Amino acid sequence: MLKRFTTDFTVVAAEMIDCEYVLLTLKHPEQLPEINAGQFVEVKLPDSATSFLRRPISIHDVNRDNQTLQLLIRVVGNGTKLLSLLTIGDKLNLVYPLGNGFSLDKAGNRPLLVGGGVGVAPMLYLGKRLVEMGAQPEFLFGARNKSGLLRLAEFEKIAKVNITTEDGSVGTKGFVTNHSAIESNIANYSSLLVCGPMPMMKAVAAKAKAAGVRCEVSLENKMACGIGVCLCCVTETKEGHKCVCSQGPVFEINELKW
Amino acid sequence: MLKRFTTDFTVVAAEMIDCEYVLLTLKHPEQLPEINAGQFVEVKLPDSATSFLRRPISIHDVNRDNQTLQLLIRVVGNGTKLLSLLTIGDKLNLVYPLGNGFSLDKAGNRPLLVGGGVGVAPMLYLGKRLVEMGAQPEFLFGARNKSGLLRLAEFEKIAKVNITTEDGSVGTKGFVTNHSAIESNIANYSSLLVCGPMPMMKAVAAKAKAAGVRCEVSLENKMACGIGVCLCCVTETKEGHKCVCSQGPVFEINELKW
Amino acid sequence: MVDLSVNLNGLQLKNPVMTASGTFGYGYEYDDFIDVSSLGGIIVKGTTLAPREGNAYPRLAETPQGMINAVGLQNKGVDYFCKNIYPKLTKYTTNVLVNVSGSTIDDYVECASRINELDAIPAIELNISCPNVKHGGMAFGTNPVATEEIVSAIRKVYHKHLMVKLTPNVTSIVDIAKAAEAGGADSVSLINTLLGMAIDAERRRPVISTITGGMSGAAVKPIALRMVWQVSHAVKIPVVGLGGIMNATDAVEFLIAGASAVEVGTANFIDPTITVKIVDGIRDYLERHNMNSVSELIDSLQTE
Amino acid sequence: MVDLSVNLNGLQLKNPVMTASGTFGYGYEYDDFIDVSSLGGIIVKGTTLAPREGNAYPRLAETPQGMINAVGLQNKGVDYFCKNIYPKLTKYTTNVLVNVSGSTIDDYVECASRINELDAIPAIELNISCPNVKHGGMAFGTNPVATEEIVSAIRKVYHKHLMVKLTPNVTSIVDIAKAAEAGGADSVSLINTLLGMAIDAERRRPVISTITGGMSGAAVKPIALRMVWQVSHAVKIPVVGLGGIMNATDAVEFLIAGASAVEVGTANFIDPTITVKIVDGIRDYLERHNMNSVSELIDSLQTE
Repeated sequence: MLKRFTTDFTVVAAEMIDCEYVLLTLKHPEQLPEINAGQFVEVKLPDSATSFLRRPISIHDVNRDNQTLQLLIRVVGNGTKLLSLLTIGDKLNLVYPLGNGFSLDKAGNRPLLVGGGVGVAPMLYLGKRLVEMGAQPEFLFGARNKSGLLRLAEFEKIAKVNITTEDGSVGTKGFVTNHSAIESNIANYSSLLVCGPMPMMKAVAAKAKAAGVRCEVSLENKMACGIGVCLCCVTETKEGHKCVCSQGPVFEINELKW
Repeated sequence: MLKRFTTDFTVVAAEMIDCEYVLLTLKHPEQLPEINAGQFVEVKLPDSATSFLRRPISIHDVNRDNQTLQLLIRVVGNGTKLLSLLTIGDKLNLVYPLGNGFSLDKAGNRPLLVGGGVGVAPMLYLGKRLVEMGAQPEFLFGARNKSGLLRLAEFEKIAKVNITTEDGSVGTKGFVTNHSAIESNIANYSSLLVCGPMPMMKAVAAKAKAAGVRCEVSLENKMACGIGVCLCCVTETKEGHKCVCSQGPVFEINELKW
Repeated sequence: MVDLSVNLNGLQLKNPVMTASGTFGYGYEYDDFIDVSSLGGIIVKGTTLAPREGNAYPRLAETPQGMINAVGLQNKGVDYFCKNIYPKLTKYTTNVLVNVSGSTIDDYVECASRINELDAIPAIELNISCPNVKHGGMAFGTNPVATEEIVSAIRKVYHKHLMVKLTPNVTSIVDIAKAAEAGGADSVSLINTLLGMAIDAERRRPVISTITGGMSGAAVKPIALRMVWQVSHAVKIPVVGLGGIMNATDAVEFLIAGASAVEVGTANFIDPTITVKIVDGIRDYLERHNMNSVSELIDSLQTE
Repeated sequence: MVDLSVNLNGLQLKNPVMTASGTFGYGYEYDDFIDVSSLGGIIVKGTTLAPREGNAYPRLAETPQGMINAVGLQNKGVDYFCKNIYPKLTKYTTNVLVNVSGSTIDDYVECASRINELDAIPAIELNISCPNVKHGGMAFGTNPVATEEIVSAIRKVYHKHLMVKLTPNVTSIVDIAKAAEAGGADSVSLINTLLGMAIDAERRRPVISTITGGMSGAAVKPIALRMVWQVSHAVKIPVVGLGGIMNATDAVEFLIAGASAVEVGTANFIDPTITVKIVDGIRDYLERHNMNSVSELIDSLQTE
């Protein structure tokens, strides 16, 4: 497991997207430590009466030259609301990098990176790492509608992006499982690396199982510590309860009771 | 008793003084209601994990033409620290005007307004009101040193300001009770209106009693509601416990068990 | 238009929002801020047979999202209340309840029977849970036998709605609630304050004169909610929930947990208009969830 | 140089700061962040005779300045602990205590006697206060007779320092503490979590799978402080204080109230380095107040 740190980062960019998401760019005071794709951070929230615990946020991108990492956050509650109010120059304390991330070594030569909604967040750094390793990844993103497709330009710089939207405003109409990439060509992929809403991940996992394609999913359970001590974020596995924070968030689907 | 309100004011000026005090100028959305000199406000603090209750702050000045009132605050704890971080444009909810204030009708023609430290705060609006009524007030302010003398220029526009400092850097060396105004000329004043640290107020009250001069003091007890319902801010009077918030903060010294 | 009214075992409330004793004075302190009569009811401050000066200052400590108080039932006594305060309360067109407290059963009984004579007071809240008095108060409320004994004694002399206010400082609040029910209570209200303490570390002294005091505010809500859920499923009489209700969502949670009505306490100190906002917020919730009446919300917790 | 060491009835601590069971894993989870051996001691997570899967997800609710958990003693059992975890703990040059829990007295006794054989474990914390298990746990800790019975039973088989962890969900924690003392406890630690509940108002469902759970965090500090003050003045054995300690000032308050040492729990989730900051903060306090040793601070509350 990679060494973890607790560090005060500085907000160097904070961009609201569609009033529903915020993209934070955070600068490390020195060199960034090693970070795996699919790992997450625990963010210390700004002082507030209504928020007490840290918030787990997956790592969207890492830029070693600028000593920055990016977080793509959906504003859903008190905590994420506070994060959306951060401005350039603010300090933000992170405990990171947490969890195990995706298994790059097992992803194979042609992995399909499947993201739903804000679940696309970890796919940017993941895609870059896979390309660095010489793989030819492809993206498959699902969203409610056009405006739910996040950071498309960035993703397209890395690899082909397949799209489905529930209202059909872009790409294939329906869910990611309705896309030909999964419906007909799933066997052409070396593995599926998935992050998104639970029903979507379960549907993709079922298709992967049926096709005998390796599949990893990134879970998002409510957690306190982020380092495997509070045991609040457990998920049921064939070996009993496991912590999503320290033994996940990424699990190979055959570990799970799906 | 004057009608009380709960209103969102807007910060139109926030000036730090000596890193220890903050002067807030707050604008009312419409016309200010009637406010008595010596009354206070209960300030709703900005959202914070460490502060729960409102903070009682005496009214420093009132400007009806600008629809503004001013608060002169000493930064001592979490709550006042949060107030010192307010910036122009911020909203601040006040419950006001609270308490009974000084008895202008009983102050007489030549009242001495005695303030210690940040206790000078209510004296500005009080001095202005007395002058409007045709009285010739005089100020007597005590501080640890020169920099502890607050808003001097403003006070000097209204009336003569007598000064004592503990280190002798300005005015008479010592406490306000060492100043000739009290030591020798106390009988020349029609009344003493006092606000400051408890030992200082008690010392002044003793002199006033001895000289048979009417004396009112403004108390500052820890309180929650500010409107006389929580009964936390009581002080002992000859008629039993009274609420500093609703039956004070100003008391004629013979009411008190001093 | 949704129906906010609640029938609290015979006591008719126009809506489920009342005010907690000791946080709302006698109501008229809030006339400048809200229409007091628009609330479901107000519970005026703790009244005892004899006048009480209460505890020495300081009586207050701020805590993380809460506060500790040690007022100690300061009040001018029931005679003064009947003569000088009661006449000012008859103007209100909502339920005005009196919180009755004391040190001995005889005190309680005498005080309650005096209130019984006041036509415009439809109910009392029997306070056997005050943590800030040396004698009586919480002593009755921490023992089921003593609870049933004092409630029965009051029941004999008090013939209107008898609400009993319970302390959370017990091993089983369900046992105390059942004892109150057995003693003849028409309803129970919970929770009173939790016994807490604050220390000034720099001075190494207690913050309040009595060393310990009663803790209230947002911090205690999870404990209050748990107790309301436990008690409302253990007794037949209605439960009035209180403890850390700061907004409409909190109030809705108590109703969902099984409370038939709520009391808003400490929140009045932070926003003197919060009670009417909570009434509006409950109405908004019912409309948003397509419910016709607050009764659909009460005890609606789904636990599979 | 101030002396931070504490002799806890024979158990020597280099400083009064320990970690609360269930919030610090087995210590090594924090090796990346702090020098675990620099603490006064660590109390590793609740261990039972047989492996336990714990409660279903979700197990967590955030509350005003606190949290509710319902883990339910998930652990791999004492055999696994002795074989696979204990060897990793011997590297620490500070006290490593094991929190022992169970459902029946026999379970507790068997588990404790197994821990008794581990040379590098100088003490156990007997957990008779877990609110999140159906059987045992809090059931023992809410009854003085049951408390003395189980402590005596453990005392017979456990020959090192026996610390008993008490629940705050009782009418008189002093009675429970005295029972633990009578049963042969060398020290008591308090408080465990307060039984609380959280509701998702929009879904009208409990937030956690077990409906109720254990509340901890800053919100509970005033209650914990009160109980530590009460118990430390009622028993002769030392008291270890915990409950909402978020910083050094909080820790100092517990020592002033009468605790001989403290445990830091939930705060570890918010700052994994908080324990060492608290040790430093206590040292700073002692120096600022011209105290030579922490013993001068313990039980130094001035109440006139």
